[in-house]
Amino acid sequence: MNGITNPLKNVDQAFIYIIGFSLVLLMFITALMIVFVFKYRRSKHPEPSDIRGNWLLETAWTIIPTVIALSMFYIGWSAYIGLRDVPPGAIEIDVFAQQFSWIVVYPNDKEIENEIVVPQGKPVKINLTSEDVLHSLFIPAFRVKVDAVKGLTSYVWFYPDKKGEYMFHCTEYCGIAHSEMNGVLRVIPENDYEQWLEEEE
Amino acid sequence: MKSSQENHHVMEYKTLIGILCMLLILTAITIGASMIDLGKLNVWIALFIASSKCSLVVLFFMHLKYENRVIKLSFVVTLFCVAILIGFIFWDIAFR
Amino acid sequence: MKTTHSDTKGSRLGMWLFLYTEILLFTGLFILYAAYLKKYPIDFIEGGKELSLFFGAVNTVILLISSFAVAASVTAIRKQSAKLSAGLIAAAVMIGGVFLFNKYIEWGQKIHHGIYPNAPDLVNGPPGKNIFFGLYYVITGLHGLHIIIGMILLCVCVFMILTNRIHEGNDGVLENCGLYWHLVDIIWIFIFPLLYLIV
Amino acid sequence: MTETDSFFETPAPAGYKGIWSWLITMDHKRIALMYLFVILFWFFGALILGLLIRTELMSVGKTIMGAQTYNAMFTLHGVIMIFLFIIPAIPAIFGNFLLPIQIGADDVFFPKLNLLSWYLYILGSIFAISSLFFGGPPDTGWTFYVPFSVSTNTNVSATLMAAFILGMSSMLTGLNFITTIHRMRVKGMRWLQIPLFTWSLYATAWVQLLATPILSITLLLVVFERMFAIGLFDASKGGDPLLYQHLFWMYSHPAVYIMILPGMGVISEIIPVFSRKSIFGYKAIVASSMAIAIAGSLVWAHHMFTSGMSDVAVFVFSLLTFLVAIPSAVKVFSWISTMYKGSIQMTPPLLFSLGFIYLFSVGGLTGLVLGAAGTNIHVHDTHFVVAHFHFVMFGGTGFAFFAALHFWWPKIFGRMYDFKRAYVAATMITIGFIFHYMPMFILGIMGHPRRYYDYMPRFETGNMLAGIGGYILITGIALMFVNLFLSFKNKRDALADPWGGTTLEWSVPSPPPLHNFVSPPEIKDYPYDFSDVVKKFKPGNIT
Repeated sequence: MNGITNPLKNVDQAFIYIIGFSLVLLMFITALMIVFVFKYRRSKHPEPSDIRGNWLLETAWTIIPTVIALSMFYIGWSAYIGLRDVPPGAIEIDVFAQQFSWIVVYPNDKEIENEIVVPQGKPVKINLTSEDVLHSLFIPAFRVKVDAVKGLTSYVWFYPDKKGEYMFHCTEYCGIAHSEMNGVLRVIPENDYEQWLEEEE
Repeated sequence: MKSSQENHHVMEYKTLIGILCMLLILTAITIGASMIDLGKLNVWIALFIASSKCSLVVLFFMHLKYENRVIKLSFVVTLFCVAILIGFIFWDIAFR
Repeated sequence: MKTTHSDTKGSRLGMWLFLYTEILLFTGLFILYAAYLKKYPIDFIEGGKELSLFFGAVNTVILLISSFAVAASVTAIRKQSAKLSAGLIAAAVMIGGVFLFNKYIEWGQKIHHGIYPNAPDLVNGPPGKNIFFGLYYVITGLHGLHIIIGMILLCVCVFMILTNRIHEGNDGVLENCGLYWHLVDIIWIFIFPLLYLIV
Repeated sequence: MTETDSFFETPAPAGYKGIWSWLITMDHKRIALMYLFVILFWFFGALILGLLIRTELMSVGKTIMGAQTYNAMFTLHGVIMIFLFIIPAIPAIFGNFLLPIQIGADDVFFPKLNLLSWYLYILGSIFAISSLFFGGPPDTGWTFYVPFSVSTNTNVSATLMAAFILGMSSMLTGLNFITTIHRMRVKGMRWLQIPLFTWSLYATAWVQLLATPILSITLLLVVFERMFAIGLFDASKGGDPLLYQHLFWMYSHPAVYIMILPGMGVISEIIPVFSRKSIFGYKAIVASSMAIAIAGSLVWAHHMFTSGMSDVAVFVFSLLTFLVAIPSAVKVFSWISTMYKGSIQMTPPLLFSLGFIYLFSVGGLTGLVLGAAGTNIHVHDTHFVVAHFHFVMFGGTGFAFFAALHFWWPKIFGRMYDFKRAYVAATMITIGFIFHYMPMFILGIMGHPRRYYDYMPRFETGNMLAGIGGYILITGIALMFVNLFLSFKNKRDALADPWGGTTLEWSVPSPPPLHNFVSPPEIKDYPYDFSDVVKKFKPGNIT
């Protein structure tokens, strides 16, 4: 499919990597804790040993987590790069956030509200800005999110490779109707898209 | 009551006047430097002179030079903290 | 009974710690200054030119002198000349008053020329200029507030010297108030070039 | 009246009776109890607010309140929990009470300042409540993000001033602690003989001192912005809203460590005592406290990965964030190793501590998901974040606070509580907690944004579960406090050293006398040397 890798795959892999490692570590810690509490309970083990530290062990458990943490950072960062590097030829759509709706403007000045329509199989870049307070555009299905700030244009890009309807939300608290500031992202076949783009409202 | 005689350093008037003169001279220099347009360098020169003046005040007027290690060290830590806060914000604004 | 400790080293440490918080307080403003200077270098230079170099320079000089006076008064009290010490502090307070008077005139002139927060000239003018004067008012205003607090502290010191509650051997209060006054001076040492001398 | 009479029986300052012997007292123990009293009041208030929020979310659409009320409630819940409960809880109550005793001093260095801090706390509280009655409670969220906090019509200024004043109170407490630790250690106590709880307070105090002023000035600027429309953060006047976020998190991220470090200190005291074994890696724990304090101040912008700041900043702050994880991990490993080959006695404080280790680990590990740039984007500002920081703040600091209450209750009040009820309460709290917050992780990954009054029907099951968990949690907390307060009725006097502790507070009577130490305390070479305790308590039994 025209050589574009969908960045969301890397994001999901990063999730699996980090959460997987964390679960293993958590189970290890919890198991040790429970075993110790039972094995060394006072009725069974009245004489404690006097161990005050172990240089080797302490060094090991400083260095190993550092390595793991850095690997997590690296995987997270490469997933992030994927979300930021817009492939050439992306469709650019301008979105203006305001209390409490999204105004979506297409290159041919077609304007719609609370709805983004994009063609299937083409990368899409959304340029986002705000008309008033902070907002944030969140499309869970594509793992993207960016704040809308007045006086600053930010962007997200995503690769809609499947047809369908996806929700998008405002995720930066913006006032009383913050939770109603949602919209629908429709991914439609490219031919339908061209036709739709030319339609008058 | 513990006595408070823990070796108070007494700055001589002469030293203080000397410091004041240096401060005034530095003030004159910084005003003079601002008359010459050196572009971005101006800000750095101004900051350098201000830091020198600040050091004089801190070291002599505020007796930091004669203070114990704790105060000296913590003052440096504070300056370091200030530098980090001002510096790190440029990770964002310089690359936006 | 609880021992009433007169550990001047300790109270001086406490004072220094307090001064650190003051330094960090102004750091917040200097961060904003740095960030906006980066964003609006031209407007900041324009703004700086509108400030009166005369008032800025005079205030710098007199604050330095007052700082000297306070430092000298600590020396005086340690050399057991309480009267001289009180006199020097009183002089520092008066200089503080002159500083505030200058500030008052300066602010007055600015406001008279239509430069004050949310003034139409500023709001409709270049954005950087509005920011510059916004910072100018906040920074100098907060600094002025510190001058007032410092003056009150120094007045207390004069009173305590004259009533012999500060004397040679018990000058912790004077020293700590002096530290505060020097800090206010230091902050001005940075404010002056950043606001008035920027080119 | 003798020297060994407890501080309850000895009015300070002498001659005053009743309420006045409290309100103008400069005794650190009395001030600690006054803090306990008001902090618990606020804790209960904010708990109820939290419960109401979750009740509202239990079903789709309006359940019990309107959107504006809901927004005000989560704001107040956040402000109260953070500024009035978590930040002062452990330092102001247990720090005030125990820090001087642990280092063998008779009070903090500036007793008057200590009292002033308490009054500032009260003044801050008054400001916080006043917004309820004048101009409507704030609806900005505890983060007060501009420009919304500037443009909203509710009384945000009062709350901002409250946070400003509370910041001063916390700053002065920190100042006091640092000076006390430097100047008032009993003769002969070297730095590496200071107990770990005091060490953690020392690290915390530096963060309080150096980070809080940044918040003060930031909040002040927002107040100015509201009053004079200066425009420093207003994009239409040239301001940059992102700078507010930078300044805000410069304090508020380090504040997370102000909240958690004392909690870690508490756990570092409790685990060795009930394992009857020296803490594993004393120096490493001290070093990690300081490392957390320093590194924690360098990572503030990881709250801003989606804010539109530069990618370079994302890189730097994400990298640094992962480095902060290391010292926390070191602590967890040290605590667990302390139990290895110990002689472990199960008690309520230990049970809470084990709960702390588990829940804090979950919180810390999910923090890695948030620290990694790629995954952060998806879960930022969703329920995932809500769950994460509640695991750290409530599962961490909250549990440490409960553990500290149970650990030092006999010391402070000289009364022992009932263990069985305490176990039941601790179990209920833990189970309720997990039920309450675990679903939120799932909801967050599914894409449920936070601060949402209403949501998609597919999120309903998770929210319902969370709500039920919340009720279990709060019942457990109620039971726990009832049990603690019942100890006053039981009249079971606690011994000076009911657990077999080694730090100095266990060498003074329970409750301690006014001047803490009747005779100068004896300093051990190593603060966690249990060899004497093992001999003394053979066979171990608790009164």
